[in-house]
Amino acid sequence: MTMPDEGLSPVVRVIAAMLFPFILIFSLYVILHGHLTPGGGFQGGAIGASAVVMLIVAYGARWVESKAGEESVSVLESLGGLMFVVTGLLGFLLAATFLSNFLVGEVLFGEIPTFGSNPGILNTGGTLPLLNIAVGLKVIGGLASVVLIMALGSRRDAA
Amino acid sequence: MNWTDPFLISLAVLLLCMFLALIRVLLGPTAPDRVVALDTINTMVVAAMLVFGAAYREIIYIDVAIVYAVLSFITTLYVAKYLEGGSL
Amino acid sequence: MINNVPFFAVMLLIAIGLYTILFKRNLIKIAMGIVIVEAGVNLFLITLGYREGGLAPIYTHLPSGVEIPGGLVLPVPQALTLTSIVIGVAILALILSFVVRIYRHYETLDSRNIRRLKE
Amino acid sequence: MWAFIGTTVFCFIVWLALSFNGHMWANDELLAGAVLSVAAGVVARTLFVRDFKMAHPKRWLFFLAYLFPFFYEMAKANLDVAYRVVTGRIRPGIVKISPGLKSDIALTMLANSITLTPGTLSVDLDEDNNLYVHWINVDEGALEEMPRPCRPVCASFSQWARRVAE
Amino acid sequence: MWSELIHVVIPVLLVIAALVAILMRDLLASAVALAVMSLLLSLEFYILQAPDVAIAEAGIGACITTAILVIAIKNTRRMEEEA
Amino acid sequence: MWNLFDPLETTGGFWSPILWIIAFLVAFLIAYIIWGLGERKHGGGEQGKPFLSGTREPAKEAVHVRAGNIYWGFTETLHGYYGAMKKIHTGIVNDYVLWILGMAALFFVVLILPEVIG
Amino acid sequence: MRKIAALVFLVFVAFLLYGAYEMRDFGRPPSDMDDYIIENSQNETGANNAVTAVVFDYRGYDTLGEATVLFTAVAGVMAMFRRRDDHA
Amino acid sequence: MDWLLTHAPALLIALPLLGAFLTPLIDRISGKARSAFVLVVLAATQLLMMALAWDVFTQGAHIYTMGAADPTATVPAQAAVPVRIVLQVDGMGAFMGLISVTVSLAAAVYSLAFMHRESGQGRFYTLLLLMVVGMLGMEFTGDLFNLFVFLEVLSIASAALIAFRFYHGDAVEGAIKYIVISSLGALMVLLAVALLYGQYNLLNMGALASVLEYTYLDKVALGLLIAAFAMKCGAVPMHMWTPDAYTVAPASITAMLVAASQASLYALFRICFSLYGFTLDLTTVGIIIIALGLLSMFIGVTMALPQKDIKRLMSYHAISQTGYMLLGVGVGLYLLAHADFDTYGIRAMEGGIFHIINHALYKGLLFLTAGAIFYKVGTRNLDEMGGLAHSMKYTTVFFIIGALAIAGIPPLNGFASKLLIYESAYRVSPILSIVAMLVSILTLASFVKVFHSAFMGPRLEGMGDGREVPRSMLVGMGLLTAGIILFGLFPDWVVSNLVHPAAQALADQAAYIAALGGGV
Amino acid sequence: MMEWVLYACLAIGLLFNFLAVVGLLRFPDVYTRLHAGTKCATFGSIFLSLAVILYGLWRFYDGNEAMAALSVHAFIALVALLLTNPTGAHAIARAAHRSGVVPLQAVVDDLEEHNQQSMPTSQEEKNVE
Repeated sequence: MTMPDEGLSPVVRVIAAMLFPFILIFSLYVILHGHLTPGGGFQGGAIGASAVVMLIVAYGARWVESKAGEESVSVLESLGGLMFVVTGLLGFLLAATFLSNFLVGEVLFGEIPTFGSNPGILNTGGTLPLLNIAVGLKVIGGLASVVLIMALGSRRDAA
Repeated sequence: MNWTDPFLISLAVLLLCMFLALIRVLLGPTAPDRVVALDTINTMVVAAMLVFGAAYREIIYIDVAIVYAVLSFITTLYVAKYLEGGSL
Repeated sequence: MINNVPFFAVMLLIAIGLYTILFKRNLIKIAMGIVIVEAGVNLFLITLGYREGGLAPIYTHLPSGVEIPGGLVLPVPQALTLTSIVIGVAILALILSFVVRIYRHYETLDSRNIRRLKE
Repeated sequence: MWAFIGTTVFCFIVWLALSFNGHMWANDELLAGAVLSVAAGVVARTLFVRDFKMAHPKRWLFFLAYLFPFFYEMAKANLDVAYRVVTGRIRPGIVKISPGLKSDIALTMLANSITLTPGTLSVDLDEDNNLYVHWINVDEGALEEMPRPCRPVCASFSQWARRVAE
Repeated sequence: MWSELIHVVIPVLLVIAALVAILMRDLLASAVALAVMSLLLSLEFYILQAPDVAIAEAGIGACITTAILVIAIKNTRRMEEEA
Repeated sequence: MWNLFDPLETTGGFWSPILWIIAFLVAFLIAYIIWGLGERKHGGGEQGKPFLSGTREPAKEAVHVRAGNIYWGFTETLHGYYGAMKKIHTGIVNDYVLWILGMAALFFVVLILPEVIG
Repeated sequence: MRKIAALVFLVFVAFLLYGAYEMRDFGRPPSDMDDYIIENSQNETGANNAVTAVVFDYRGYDTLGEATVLFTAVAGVMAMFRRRDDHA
Repeated sequence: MDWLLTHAPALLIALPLLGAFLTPLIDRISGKARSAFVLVVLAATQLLMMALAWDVFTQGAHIYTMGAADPTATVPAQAAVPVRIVLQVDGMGAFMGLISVTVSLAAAVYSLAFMHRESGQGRFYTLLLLMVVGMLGMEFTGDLFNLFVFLEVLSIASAALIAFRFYHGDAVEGAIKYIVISSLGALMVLLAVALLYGQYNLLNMGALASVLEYTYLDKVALGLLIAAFAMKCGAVPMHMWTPDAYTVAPASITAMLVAASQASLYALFRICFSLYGFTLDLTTVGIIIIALGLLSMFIGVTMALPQKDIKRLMSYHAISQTGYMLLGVGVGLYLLAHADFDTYGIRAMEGGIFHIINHALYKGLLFLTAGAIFYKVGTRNLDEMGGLAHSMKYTTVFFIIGALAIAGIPPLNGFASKLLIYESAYRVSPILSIVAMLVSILTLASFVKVFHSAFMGPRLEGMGDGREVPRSMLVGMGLLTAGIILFGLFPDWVVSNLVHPAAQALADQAAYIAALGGGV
Repeated sequence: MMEWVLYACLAIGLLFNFLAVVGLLRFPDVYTRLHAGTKCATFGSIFLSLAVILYGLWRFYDGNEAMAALSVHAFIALVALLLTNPTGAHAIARAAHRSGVVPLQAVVDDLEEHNQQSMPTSQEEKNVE
């Protein structure tokens, strides 16, 4: 019986392909709704990275690398980090101090919710959604590339 | 009628079930046995999270259950991949 | 006494992790010990923030009639724990990549045999 | 292109379900959902949509119709397993069945249905699309025939799978 | 009353899972037990009203920790050496 | 702020490197002068060469004292001390952890026990 | 050697366990700082989730450091498994 | 300028961090651009740090509240306690920051040539910048949990750099020992933070200091913190990781590791002086620290004597020099509540703190020269060396200066700080000074050994190509040598302008609490 | 009325979960445990989540509009569970068979025969460590 060296059975592959967009959109939901519901940049990032991790096991690390190499994934991470620091720097360029929440009361994400229980409006939270997205990108890139590198690394030296 | 208590009792029973499954993790002679127990515990944890969220009438808690339902399966896949052999 | 059961569990978890680091010779086991200690400390932080009968400090769809702030648990320990969880996975990844490297060079994972550097 | 649109629509529907809060969706929610669905669609398009057979609405109707016999079988079989758990009377074995399905999706559906109905568990499938099923209580009659019969293992699931996804 | 009971039971389960994790000589089994521990830890976070942390622990503890542990075990060896 | 050359006050006196350098230079000068007053012609000719008792001079590389041999006597004298030290420095990571935990436990004992007893 | 190790371990753990005994009651924390955050986070940061408000606003600097930790670890792992074909 | 200085504490961390995030991106374009970028970032950091330090030493401490409407508003309007993270740069913090940045700059310049044969340099410089971030973060923060976070940044970056040359198996061995030990230490710190937080619901160090009651749990936390930080700074008997890690790291990184371990030393002093301060049982803790110092000094130097590996020998010296700092500051702590503190307790602290900067300079220099030897010879084993003075003249001179400075030979900086320590420790107990002097003599002896076996003697076969090391390595070493000579020639200027404010900042707990917004 | 439906759902769910662990402990080998473990538990969890969904709908009907979201989210969790659980069980069964775990008390094993025809020595090789 010829067994593919990488990846798992077709059943798992089909299910993984079906779950992948679902996990992705769920992770984006968790990231973007970080200031309303449980979740945020880290959690959503970890979930999104898990989607990639699932592909690594279902289709093999080579396959994932051929779609998105570790270098390009780590660019995502650098961009996330830059976004965070730049948002922090904007904090004292536009307002008072580093990392201050300069968007509260502005147009984008600026509304202030009513005190106490409320259904949650997406357009609130000041810089928090931006930072959530930054950290989310960073964590997706970071964790996915860690697993990818560790899965690939073993073969790299053997060659 | 207050529905907190019935849900919490269900949770307690689920915890008992988890304890029994944990015994299988301890005993399981081979690795697949342990993974089966892990899967069972995982399913129960998802159920427990749903039940607990309902007990406290917190809608937003259910997200955690979704995360677990989706993600713990990846653990299973990794161990399965290891047992199957072949490179990752 | 019975009130402190979670604290005791935390300390026991930390003790189990330390036991692993102290007495197990396998490097991956040592890494697992660090994970367990990490889990214990995280749980400790969360138990510190729990307020009896409290709900999570999230206002979205909060059930009506919850007292603020008395009816909500403390948010700061949760934030600290988030940070510490991610730090834990970062350390674990680094340790495991070292372990893989060590195995290439030493063909063993026994810490008693990994001692080219001594004295 | 169509793959991208299909994935995006799927993502958008999931987003709407997730961000539903009892009222109508707010505009910003819809906008964010659209943008993020497009992003997810770009990333996942080649994986999610391989071919366009599943785009036909007839298949979805069949799928919905399939759920009822499936659930009935599942409940029935669960009681059976409950009986076996309590009494411990089992006669396990791995049998090979040839459902005659070709597409991956149909096979996946069949395999998962077999797995979900307790009493049977799909173990492996080979390149000729034969399923190997672990059966907790092997039927005497099934042992005799050499191309094993599908019927006792998976009821009428294979026909349903063919109708839905083949 | 029930919530107190739950607050007592889950920590005990957690400790048992950790003990199982360190007692195994098979590292793969240890990794599985560690995943169980992380699962229970997440449930405990959840019940201590910290869903944020529970999600993080779910994503990281259940998926990524086990994944990298399995990869590391695959690249090294599965059994612990004799004592 | 800019009084760069002030001496450094210590508890029992002061320390000024500039003064020290001046003193050092003066002493050096005196020594040099004394050296210059001496016999210039000494040391030349046959007397200046080393007496080798007939054997050939070994190559310079061979007589270079290697690092492992320096202070051999010192380590040999403190044999017991170095033996104990070698026993402590095992190079095993578990032992390193043990030392840390041991010191932490010791600190606990030292910090807490006096109050418990006293 | 193992006996000494066991003794040290037991002493250390004994102090920790006594610490757990000395700890204040479970579920009744002092809460000066946190009450301020719970009451004011919605007005100051506009976020419904106080935990996110703490993570990204009140203690955003920690989060920056923590993102840095992850970045560092990824850089470290990449350095560990880098290709070395251009090295003599 | 004023605006820049106000935001300098945050900028000083943001700048290298931004550099670290950008380095991998620039590295994809060109290697040269990346090196230039890293140097520019470090130089800018250095300039900013000097400006900030100038301001701190002349005007007083800086406070920076992260994310608040006003940088100096540590306590929000309606609250009773500080809520946000506060950065606090006082004399001690600025002093330590200067050391870290200077050593890092020298190490980066040195690395340009030293690492040019390696692959993955983009990662190397990223990690180097992250180490700078970690050190500065630890030194500036006024928040306990933040201290833990930056401790982890520092540990992880250091560990990755130690293992950077993973193709030598022992490099990874040193790194894994380091990371296991330091993550355990960090977890102990986190546990201590949690214990303190659980009791007082505070994380700000100043506010904590004002309400601390020194209960049982506080003592447990204190024990954990002292053990963890003393381990991280390499005090005997928790020093075993130090030689392992220092030996196998690339030389420039070893120089930075010295600065990194001093950041942990700083944290130890902060915990003892500023967080616990007068609530402590000062005698006991003072004696603990003095004992650690004595042990470190003695065991470090005696273990150094018989070593054959040049970097391992120097690492043991690093331990023994750490002992001097612990001794000096420990004497200060011992005398803190005493009437004699103002006469010689403060002098001892000045000696200890002055020794920190001296040690960073000359030990950094010595490690760099050891790296230069390794670069040329390809071995660290002293037995195989000899006659290097024939070919490497500048390196020899630098080595002599460094060795004389570490041994405390008069006109150089090591002598000044050691003199301060000897004299004031003598007042406490003559034994302390005697041991310190003995250690100094043994230090000289072991460096004579290194000098003799590596540089003296005839030209040996296979000892390099008979040429001096590349220029950028010389520049890196020269930078540190200049510092040594300057500090040696003008000790009083340094002590009265840099060291005394730093010591004062440590000793004055009330000012610290007031600055951080505690005790309201 | 509604209460009793919920009680029934909870009771069935808990019963099947309990049966699952009993089966997990009683059955002799991996495959039979998989039957009990993952799938009885899945069936039980379906009923438990059905209880939660019904509870949410009930509250929604009573006038608490937001509780509809509870139902929707619980439904998504249920679907995710139904997709992942059988797949995981399949993956584990396949891996167990490939790593050489023999089904105990088996009356027939077609897969083993198939493997032996195509690749006679594969099982021994795969079973190292």
